Amino acid sequence: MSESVLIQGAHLGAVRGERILFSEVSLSAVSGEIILLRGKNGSGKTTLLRQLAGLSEPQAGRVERQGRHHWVGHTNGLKAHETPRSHLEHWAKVWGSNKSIDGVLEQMAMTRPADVPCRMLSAGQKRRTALGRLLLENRRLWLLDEPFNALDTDGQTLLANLIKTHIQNGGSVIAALHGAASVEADREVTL
Amino acid sequence: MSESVLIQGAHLGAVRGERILFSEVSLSAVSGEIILLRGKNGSGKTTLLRQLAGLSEPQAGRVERQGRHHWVGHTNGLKAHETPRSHLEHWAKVWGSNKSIDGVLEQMAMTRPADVPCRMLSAGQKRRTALGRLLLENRRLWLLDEPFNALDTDGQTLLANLIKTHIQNGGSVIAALHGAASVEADREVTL
Amino acid sequence: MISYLANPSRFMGFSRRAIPIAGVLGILMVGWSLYNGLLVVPPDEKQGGDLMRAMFTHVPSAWLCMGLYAGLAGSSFVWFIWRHELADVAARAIAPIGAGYTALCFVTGAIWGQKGWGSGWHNLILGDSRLMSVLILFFLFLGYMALRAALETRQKAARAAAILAMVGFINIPIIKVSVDMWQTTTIHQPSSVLSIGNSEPRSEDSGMNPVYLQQLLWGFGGHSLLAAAMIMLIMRSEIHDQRANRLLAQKLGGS
Amino acid sequence: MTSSSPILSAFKQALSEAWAGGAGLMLPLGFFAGTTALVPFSVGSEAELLSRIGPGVLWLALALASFVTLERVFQADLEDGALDIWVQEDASISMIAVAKTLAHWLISGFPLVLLAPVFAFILQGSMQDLLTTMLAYGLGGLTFFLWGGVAAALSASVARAGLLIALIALPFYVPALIFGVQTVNDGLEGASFLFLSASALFALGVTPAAMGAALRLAAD
Amino acid sequence: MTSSSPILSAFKQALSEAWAGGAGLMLPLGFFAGTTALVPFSVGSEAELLSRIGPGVLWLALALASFVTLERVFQADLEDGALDIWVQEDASISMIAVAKTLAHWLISGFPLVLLAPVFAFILQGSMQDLLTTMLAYGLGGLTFFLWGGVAAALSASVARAGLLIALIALPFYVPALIFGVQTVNDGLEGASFLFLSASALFALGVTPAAMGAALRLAAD
Ligand code: HEM
Ligand SMILES: Nc1ncnc2c1ncn2[C@@H]1O[C@H](COP(=O)(O)OP(=O)(O)OP(=O)(O)O)[C@@H](O)[C@H]1O
Ligand SMILES: Nc1ncnc2c1ncn2[C@@H]1O[C@H](COP(=O)(O)OP(=O)(O)OP(=O)(O)O)[C@@H](O)[C@H]1O
Ligand SMILES: [Mg+2]
Ligand SMILES: [Mg+2]
Repeated sequence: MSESVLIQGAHLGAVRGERILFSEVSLSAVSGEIILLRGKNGSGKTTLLRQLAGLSEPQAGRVERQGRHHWVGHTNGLKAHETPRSHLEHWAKVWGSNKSIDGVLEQMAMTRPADVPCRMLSAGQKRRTALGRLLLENRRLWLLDEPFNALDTDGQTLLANLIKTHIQNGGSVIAALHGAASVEADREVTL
Repeated sequence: MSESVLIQGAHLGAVRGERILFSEVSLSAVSGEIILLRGKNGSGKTTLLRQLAGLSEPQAGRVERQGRHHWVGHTNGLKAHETPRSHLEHWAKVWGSNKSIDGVLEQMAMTRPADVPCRMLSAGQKRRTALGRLLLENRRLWLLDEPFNALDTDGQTLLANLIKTHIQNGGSVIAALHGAASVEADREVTL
Repeated sequence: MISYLANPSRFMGFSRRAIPIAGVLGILMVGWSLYNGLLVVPPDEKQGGDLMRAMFTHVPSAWLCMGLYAGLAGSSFVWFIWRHELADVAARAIAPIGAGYTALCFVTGAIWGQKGWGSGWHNLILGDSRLMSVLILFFLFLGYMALRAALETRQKAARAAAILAMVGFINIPIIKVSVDMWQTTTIHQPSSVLSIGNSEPRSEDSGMNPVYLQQLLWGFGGHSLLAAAMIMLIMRSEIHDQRANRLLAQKLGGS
Repeated sequence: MTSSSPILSAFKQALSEAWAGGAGLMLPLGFFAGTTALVPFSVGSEAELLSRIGPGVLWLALALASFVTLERVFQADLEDGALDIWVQEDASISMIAVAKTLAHWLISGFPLVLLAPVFAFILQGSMQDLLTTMLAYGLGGLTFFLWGGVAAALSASVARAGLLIALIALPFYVPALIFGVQTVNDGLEGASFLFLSASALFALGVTPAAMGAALRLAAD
Repeated sequence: MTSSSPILSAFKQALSEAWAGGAGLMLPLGFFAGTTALVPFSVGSEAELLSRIGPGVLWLALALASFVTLERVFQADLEDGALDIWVQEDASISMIAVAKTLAHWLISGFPLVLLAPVFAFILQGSMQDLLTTMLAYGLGGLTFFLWGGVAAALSASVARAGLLIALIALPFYVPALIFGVQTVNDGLEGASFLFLSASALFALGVTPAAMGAALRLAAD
């Protein structure tokens, strides 16, 4: 695995129930690359992404990762009692990051609801909070599952710009997406 | 309230925390109309929709409804142990509907995962199951909160067609949406 | 009077003057009954000697804690039906005071019953139905406050707590009956202390010393005024806190 | 639309939910057996002592089962959005809530009635009046679950409501507990059986409205 | 990156979660007081009987508190996706799980240690050896919560795990229960205190790996 290959999955396969979701899927991401996972509902994008992230053990094949990555899945990972601020502070502390939380909140346009408990937030505000985690620490690989869901048009532009900047800085993104993408893919993997 | 006015909200207002989300919002839907709620994340679309549905008590103003409506919110209303089939059968029985469940499953392209417990379904499959409820009983008013979320392109076309058919049959839809709409709105309410 | 005060600003005006009056008067009356009760009236050897002087706090607080629960349920009902904001503020203020008087009733009862301390004191609480009812009342207050604290949206907390208070009130007669039944069929009681707390001095017609009765009534009146003053005080600070919200709601044209 | 069919469906849905929740009847049976088995360890195993406290322990286990079972019932409905759909039904949400509560009682509380003979034997309770004991556990458990349902509905929107539900429900459990214990002692002829039945009926009368109101509130 | 800061943050997060659950310390205190108050109703109020079973009842209340508290801890993490993020951390998920469990013990189990003097008094326990009693409740509760945490992690992906957790955890509670009860009787000098400490240490040593493995499994 060369220096700039951030992740490499080889011959991956997944079985659910009595169904082979996918098999012999190989993909790798080098720095500066955007890879989009495409496919119908239930085709296995989430499953593949979780295998790549190390959340789920592949039924076949293997995954090698270089360094750490960020994960934003279908669920946001927010606790009901947390506020956006306390959520970001918490993970910043876990990751030993010293990014300014206020800065991140501002960047995600979450200054106003920064201190409202997450269970009261709107769907898009929850998503923005979760995406804010991406900015807490520099990690070259981002694994995102339908990240544009629930975002308003401003939010979608915002995220597209974040991704572009991340790529320019030598990062890489693997994302599952439906419909027209707001970001240009270097490669698409269809399941 | 004339015969064809299906729902009428007058002077609605909502306060959350110390913030006025919206006030003096009035809207009504007559049969054959599509009304889209627009606005940024956290602007109050969900809140307004819940007031219209009678789920949440308006802090100001009042809502009058004519007959019953269908509701599909941000959450799908599926129980973890249910399968798509048992979910639809359950609500068909509650509503005294005798629609063919197999027909509905087929229409939503959910025949294959029809007997998989909902907690194992993919995000889009869950959404499709929830949308399947719309077909169980003829109700003229549909209240939908970001119904296109998590659907693949086929699913989005499918839902757009369902909505069009519903409108042609004299129904009405009030939906919160972000981005370009796959359906043409008769009116947009921006919060 | 109640409906007159239902307007928050009128209440603020009224309470500003009423609190000092009720507070001072209450303290004076309580002080008077305590002075007489502790120092002047003769001790009743049959009822625990000097320990029975706790009675002048115990009995008023026993009466009050039950009255306060009724008040809690009543204002919850008013709020639930008519949505008078003030009624909710009142309910919220009554709860800690009610819990406090329930605790006071216990402590003073314990002091009174001290004679049996050590050997069977706990049995006084666990074995006596009246005390058990008070204990349950205490848990009702506690549950009410815990529920309010757990739901942080004010409107939600108010509605949930009101439901709990009303349901609790309906259930009180049943609790009462059950606890009474339970006591009568409990097999044996170490009798000496209980017979005092339980039967003999219970009512005036069984010959309560009029000297005692008079001080009891002073104490009861004084504690009632004091409780009212404390409740209004809490209500005032509550209303101050909510001023921002109320202004918002008024701007919306809502109630 | 008839009004009984939604309630029946809610009952069936809750029944299959409770059943799916874990291994069917084995779980509640194991639970009662397990908690009861802990008792000798904690208070010592003298036969005389056990026989005196035995029935009481079963009552506590029943109360415990009701808390543990009900904690999630309405909270899950709130989180997954099912409550939203129920609240908009014509059928009153009160009846739905009662149906759900009864279904959970049937799965998690009723097994104690079936186990009563076994436990009566193990815990040295008297075997004479089994019918009485079973009736008492049945009615008492029903009452527990109904009041527990009110507490659960009230705290549905509280993230982790376990202890809160227990604290709120406790005062309401007292009558059924007292009358239940006495019924086991006095038999069906005693007044306590009447009172036990009355308190079950009372709970059946009062709790639906309270649960309904609480659930509407939780959805808001 | 040091390895202690994630664990500390997890501990703090869980602490504020447990605290947010409702009303801070009032809740566990009320819970213990309430469950204890139910006892005389169910077994009768004779002084001699109560004093014999009193400490045992507190042990049961402690076990109950651990079930009720832990039921949702990991399940909620699984549902809201927080578990996914934790599992991918460098810091071992085992340590995180232990930190969370300890935080919940501190809020929901430790208050019994503080209340021990009061309860010992009301329930007629001996007042002589308070320190012993408090230590026993502390160590015993810790052990209960750790094993309860394993059960909770194992059943995290089961929809309604309440009874299941109880059933899984019960066998593991027995040693701590036995030694705890004996420690209260025998005092700190007795062998049982040693055994109690040993079983707490053993739990501390074994449960992290078990919780970690169970949680990885739940996330998969
Ligand atoms: C913690 C312990 C106690 C509690 C919770 C308690 C509770 C109560 C309550 C609720 C009442 C009002 C009953 C009514 O008006 O019908 C009351 C009244 C009274 N209690 Fe206690 N009590 C306690 C201990 C005692 C003891 C130890 C004594 C005496 C030795 C005692 C003597 C009385 C008397 C004389 C009354 C007034 C009865 C009357 O109103 O006619 N109490 N107590
Ligand atoms: N036990 C099971 N039996 C049968 N099928 C299963 C089982 N568990 C999961 N599945 C199927 O596995 C698939 C999981 O798909 P996954 O969530 O990865 O889809 P996805 O591509 O992310 O879809 P979406 O676009 O809807 O998010 C689904 O089709 C689901 O029905
Ligand atoms: N207690 C509170 N204090 C302050 N703000 C609150 C409180 N509760 C809710 N809010 C705010 O109320 C708003 C609710 O908005 P709502 O969910 O209706 O938005 P929405 O238009 O549906 O957004 P989205 O497009 O993201 O779904 C959010 O902005 C939220 O932050
Ligand atoms: Mg997916
Ligand atoms: Mg919304």
